[in-house]
Amino acid sequence: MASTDVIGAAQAQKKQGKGMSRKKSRGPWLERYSALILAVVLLGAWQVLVPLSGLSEFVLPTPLAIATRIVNEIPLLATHAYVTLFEVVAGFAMGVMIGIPLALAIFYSRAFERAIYPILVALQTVPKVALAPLLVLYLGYGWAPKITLAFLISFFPIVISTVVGLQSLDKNLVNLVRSMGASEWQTFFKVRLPAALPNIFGGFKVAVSLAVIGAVIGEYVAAERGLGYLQLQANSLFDTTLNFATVVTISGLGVMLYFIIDTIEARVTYKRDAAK
Amino acid sequence: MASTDVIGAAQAQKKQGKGMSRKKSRGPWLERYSALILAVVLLGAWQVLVPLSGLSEFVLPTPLAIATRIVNEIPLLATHAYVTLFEVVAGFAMGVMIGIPLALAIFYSRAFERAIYPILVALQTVPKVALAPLLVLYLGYGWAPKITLAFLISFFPIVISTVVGLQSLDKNLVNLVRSMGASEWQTFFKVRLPAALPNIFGGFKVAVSLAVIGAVIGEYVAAERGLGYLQLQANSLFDTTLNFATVVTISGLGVMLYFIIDTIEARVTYKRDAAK
Amino acid sequence: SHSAMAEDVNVRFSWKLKGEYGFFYLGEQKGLYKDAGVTLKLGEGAGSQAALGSLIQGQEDAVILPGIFAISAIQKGMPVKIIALYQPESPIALISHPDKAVTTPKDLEGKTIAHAVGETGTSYLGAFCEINKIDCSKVSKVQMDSQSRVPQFLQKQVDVVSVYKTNDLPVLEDKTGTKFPTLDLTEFGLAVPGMAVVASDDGIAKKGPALRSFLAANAKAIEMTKADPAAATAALKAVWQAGPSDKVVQQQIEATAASIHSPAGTPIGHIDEKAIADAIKLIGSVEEIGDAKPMSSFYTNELLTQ
Amino acid sequence: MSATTQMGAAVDISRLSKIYKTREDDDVLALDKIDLKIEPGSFVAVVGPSGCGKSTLLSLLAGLTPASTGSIAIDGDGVSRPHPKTGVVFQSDLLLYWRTVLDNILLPIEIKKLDVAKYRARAEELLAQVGLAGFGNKYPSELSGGMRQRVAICRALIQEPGLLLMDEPFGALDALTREQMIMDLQSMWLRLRNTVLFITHGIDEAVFLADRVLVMSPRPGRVDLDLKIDLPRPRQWSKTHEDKDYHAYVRQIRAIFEAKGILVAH
Amino acid sequence: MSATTQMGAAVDISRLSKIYKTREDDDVLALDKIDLKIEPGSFVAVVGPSGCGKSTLLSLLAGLTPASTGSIAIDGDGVSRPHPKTGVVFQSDLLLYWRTVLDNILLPIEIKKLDVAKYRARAEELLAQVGLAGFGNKYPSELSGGMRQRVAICRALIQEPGLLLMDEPFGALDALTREQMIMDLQSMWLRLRNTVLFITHGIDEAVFLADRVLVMSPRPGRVDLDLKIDLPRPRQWSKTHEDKDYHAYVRQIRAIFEAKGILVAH
Ligand SMILES: Nc1ncnc2c1ncn2[C@@H]1O[C@H](COP(=O)(O)OP(=O)(O)OP(=O)(O)O)[C@@H](O)[C@H]1O
Ligand SMILES: Nc1ncnc2c1ncn2[C@@H]1O[C@H](COP(=O)(O)OP(=O)(O)OP(=O)(O)O)[C@@H](O)[C@H]1O
Ligand SMILES: [Mg+2]
Ligand SMILES: [Mg+2]
Repeated sequence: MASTDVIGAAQAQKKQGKGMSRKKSRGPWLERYSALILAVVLLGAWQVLVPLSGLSEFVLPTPLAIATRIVNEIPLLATHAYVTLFEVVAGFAMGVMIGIPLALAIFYSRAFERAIYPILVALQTVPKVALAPLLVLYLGYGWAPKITLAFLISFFPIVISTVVGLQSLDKNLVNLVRSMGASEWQTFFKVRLPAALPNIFGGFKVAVSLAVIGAVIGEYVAAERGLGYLQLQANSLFDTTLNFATVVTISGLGVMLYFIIDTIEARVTYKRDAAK
Repeated sequence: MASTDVIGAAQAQKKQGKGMSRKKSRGPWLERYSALILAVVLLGAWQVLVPLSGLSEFVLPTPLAIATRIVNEIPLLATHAYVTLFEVVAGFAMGVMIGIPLALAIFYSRAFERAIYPILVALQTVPKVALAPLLVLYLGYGWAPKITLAFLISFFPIVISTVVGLQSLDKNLVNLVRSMGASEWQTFFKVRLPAALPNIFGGFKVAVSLAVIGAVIGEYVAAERGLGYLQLQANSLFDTTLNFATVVTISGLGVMLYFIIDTIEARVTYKRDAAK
Repeated sequence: SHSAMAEDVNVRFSWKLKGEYGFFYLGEQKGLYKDAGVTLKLGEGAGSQAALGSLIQGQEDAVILPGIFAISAIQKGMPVKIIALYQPESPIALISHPDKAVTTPKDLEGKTIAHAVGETGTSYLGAFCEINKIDCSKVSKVQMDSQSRVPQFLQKQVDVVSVYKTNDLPVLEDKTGTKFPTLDLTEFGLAVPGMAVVASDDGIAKKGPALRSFLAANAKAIEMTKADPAAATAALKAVWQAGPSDKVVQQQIEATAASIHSPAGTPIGHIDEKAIADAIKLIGSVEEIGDAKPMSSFYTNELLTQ
Repeated sequence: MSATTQMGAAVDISRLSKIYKTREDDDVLALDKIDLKIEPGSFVAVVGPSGCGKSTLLSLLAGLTPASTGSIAIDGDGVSRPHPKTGVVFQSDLLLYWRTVLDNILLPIEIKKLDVAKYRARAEELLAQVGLAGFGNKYPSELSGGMRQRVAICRALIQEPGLLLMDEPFGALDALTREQMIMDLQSMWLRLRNTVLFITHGIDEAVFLADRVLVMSPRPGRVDLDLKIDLPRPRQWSKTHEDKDYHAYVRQIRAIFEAKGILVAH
Repeated sequence: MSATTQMGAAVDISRLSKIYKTREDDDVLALDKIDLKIEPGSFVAVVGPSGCGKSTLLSLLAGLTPASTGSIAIDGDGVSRPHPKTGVVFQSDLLLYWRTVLDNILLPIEIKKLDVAKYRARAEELLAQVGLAGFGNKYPSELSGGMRQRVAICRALIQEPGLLLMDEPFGALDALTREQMIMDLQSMWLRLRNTVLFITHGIDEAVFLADRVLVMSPRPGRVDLDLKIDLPRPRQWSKTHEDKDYHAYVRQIRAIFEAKGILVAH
């Protein structure tokens, strides 16, 4: 390393990334636009390969065809997307509100853990479609069955990762706040929760994408609106392009929700810098 | 606390659980059998409530009817269960083998992380049923599409929790082994991996139950065997009892796999005792 | 020998095994396909969409699916053709509970009916109402997935559900021990093309002779099934592990046999141009399809042997 | 002695034992039937070889670990949970990495549900006193080892606890910062007259600060010597270190260690 | 001087600076243009007030943190990654909690891909030497603070490093265990003649052990005094502590601290 001006070198280092053991990144430009670049490359390949591979547009339309369709159908897609979005958010919120207390109960009581885990796993793996007639029977055809499915499929990862997060906490930190006379309630909010946040958010990220799946399945089962319903419609009309346009919208919804959670995470958690 | 004999008290403490701040458990008996007790209570309630609620057996059979049917159909269920089990295990194994390296790449490269996350989330939320015709087309009606679906749906939680696990590692521990001249490879195996194991196993637990869902969806779409296929068959014959017998078998498979993973985890990871 | 020059024909059903497919297995068991110079490979499917997809990608030579779906797909431009239509009318009936029996179209008014997206029985209810001069707005359709329809009906959440007389009804009556009041849609003028054999334009060009042999063997198998439903039952049951009782399977097979017919003087599977034209109209009554394609793009009778 | 209100807590330990269960089932007897009475407002130092049970004793007093047998009372209340009068400086700093230095110091205030705004100035004052003025908004990971330890001390002091338990609080400090801290601790104690249990590995530090030094024996921990330190207060750094009574106390304690064979002659 | 093979590494530091970026963008200049040459086989102690940059210097020498400007060479090789000859005792013990004590000590052996079985006996020996015989199968969480620190020392010593960097290694030890460890460290060094950089907060410890004591100034860290310690070897505990040269060195270093205003007079 040449001996240069201190400040200059410091700035150079700042630009370079954080640690020397980190692979030198090719500048922030690549970093910032990497998602875009990769997406463009993949879509390009798809656009070019579909005709070459002799795939009929009835099986797989080209991205351009899908994009055009999306643009043309924006009002239709938007109407249905709102419905699905609402279901996903409501189901996910239920997952959070029930999953976290459940995780706490599991964390605190071994008997409860033993009793409840098999049931949770069973619930998680039950083919949701099998529950459809029951759900429709008890919850009707409105929001309820879709929200329930979104909830049912999404709360398990929240439970698991919250439990893992709570368990990984250093016992000494709990003792610290206890020694200050903290109630268990305070211990939770001052130490356990902040320390478990990275795990909990990891669970949220998985959960929110599952909630999308759940809501869409719910719409297959009992809906007259929503992207899942639209997809079924398109399918039965052999409108593959609309089908894919819907699928892309559904995925887009998932990606959007993921990044909202990611953004919230960045705001509320303190990330220790992990040495790479 | 009365002043009693040291050893006696110590034994008493041992029986009582680990720390005083822990709620006194009602003995290990309840703990050990809590799952069983809860299951019996729930099934009992179900058995009693179904006739009372006026539910037709076409919507929800009683547990006894399902159990009887399972016993009678053991050979049939077993044949199909083997198929599903194989798909699940293969899909999950793929999820592990691809998910963990992917998590590593994400952990090490911010550009890669930015590029790949949206795609992973999109992949995760794409309604798998929409992919089915494509999968069938390219992968046929054999094992491949089901394993692929089990893989596709299960690898996301593995990626997320591995990344969270890797990120939560104390930087100083990495510096420690680096100072010993550890290669990045060794750093990974000696420190990163062991420290991230609780997270990774948390991811595995979510993943394995999703893999079951994936395989069953695959069987709905493209199968002539497997529990999902059997379920569809039962459904089209309005044989609700067989349908539920199959559903119970599917869940049982999920629960079994979950506990296998749980057992492996207990063997390979060192659990710090978390202060409750 | 035949087998030396036997040609593979891959056939995909649009759904899982059911009594309707019985004749294929009887034909296979009796060697009809082998004798016709065809090595038949039958496979279960998961919906018309997937089946048609693999057909146009050349993975299957023929698919067995409800003709109405094929017509809809062809109208959208899919390069396939119906090469045999075994059920000019899908054998669909609406069933109801005895206490709220629906046996004439008029009875439908004021009732609720289960409906699933893309389901044949109720999609064309509008047309049915029109034909029978009843007020469709008085029938309320309840949307649900196809798997839930019958349980919902049995739980009396809806008054009416549509079933296939060939497959669903025998099973249901056997299961519930009830004789449901039935409204046969075909009797009241609703002709929705049913079981059909569809091949791709490419496939017809390349594998015409094999398909012809296949259809010929089908015709024989159907005749044989009509003559001896019990044998067809046995043949189907041999591959259908999870199937219902022999009695029910035989009822399905008999009902199917009864539903297969063709206009006088034409071979089994003959496609009537009017049936296709009517079907296009039906489709047009529920969705915007634009101008109908020329009739020749929908079907061909060329592969049927007189 | 100053005449502030009597805020020091009384501690009464009787036949206190602690056995740690281990994974290998070779259980460890860390404390063996300890009897100890601490007068309110006294400053007690504990010295003893590494691993003798000092931190264990502290943890029991803090109500964080259950005793195996025997009992502890603080101001007459049996201890089975942390006593509200207690403040603890642990052997490792235990700063919450997601909180700034200031928020770490204010943690006990938050937990006691006191008015945080009111204590902010006091926290800044304490920080300045330990030489960390202006570090309030840093995160623990941006501090050196000794700086972290000082923050942990501030955190324990902000609530002016009636019973202050300190586990080697100056272990990571250089000789001179430590001197400063020792003097500051004495001033605080003279002002508050709270009860202090001060675990240290420095015999001189113990003698300099305490009214009473407890010398613990190697595992299983017992109190080998309970030595009253009779030196005038306030003690001054150079003056006390030149006092021959001071040196006599130090020698007396060393002698015990050496007798126990902890020290190998060189 | 003994005549073992020359295994000590030479260290050459020139114009070394380190600036820490902080979240608040008030960057910290922790080391300011340090120049330093360390002879192979010498024992150098570093003292300085808390937060002056001692650990930072160690981290740079260990190749764990990139320098902001300037360069470090070990045996002539520019350091940009950990040098294979280096062994480090960090300020906190950094034991891997999922490994037993023995496996923690053997970690560097595993990483250097040496025959672990062959070193097991050596590890046990080291453990016994630091007073932890029989603790090999315990987990770190079952040890006291001082015991953990001793394990960390064993871990650094097992590979007999050519350059041993120690950051306040005896900080958590009682006076007597520390005495023992100081003597053991001297013996080891006399036998190996490796290069040792020994950060400590004890001026007496520094003078007792080192050939050379570096006194660092408060932040930004600079070397204020580079003092050669000319006391005969092997040094004996009581004898050296009675030596007046020894006391002169200690006083000289203290004087610097006091002059810098670190110490407030009492
Ligand atoms: N959680 C534990 N499980 C098992 N043994 C333990 C545990 N904690 C401490 N010990 C043992 O109890 C004994 C006393 O430990 P303690 O931490 O009280 O020592 P200490 O006097 O504070 O030592 P130091 O000065 O080194 O901090 C030690 O032998 C230690 O090995
Ligand atoms: N990661 C970091 N980010 C920002 N500032 C840091 C960081 N690490 C250390 N510093 C600052 O650098 C200075 C030197 O820290 P260092 O740890 O080297 O001190 P030290 O001499 O080892 O002190 P001690 O004796 O207390 O351990 C301190 O002022 C500290 O606040
Ligand atoms: Mg201790
Ligand atoms: Mg330091």
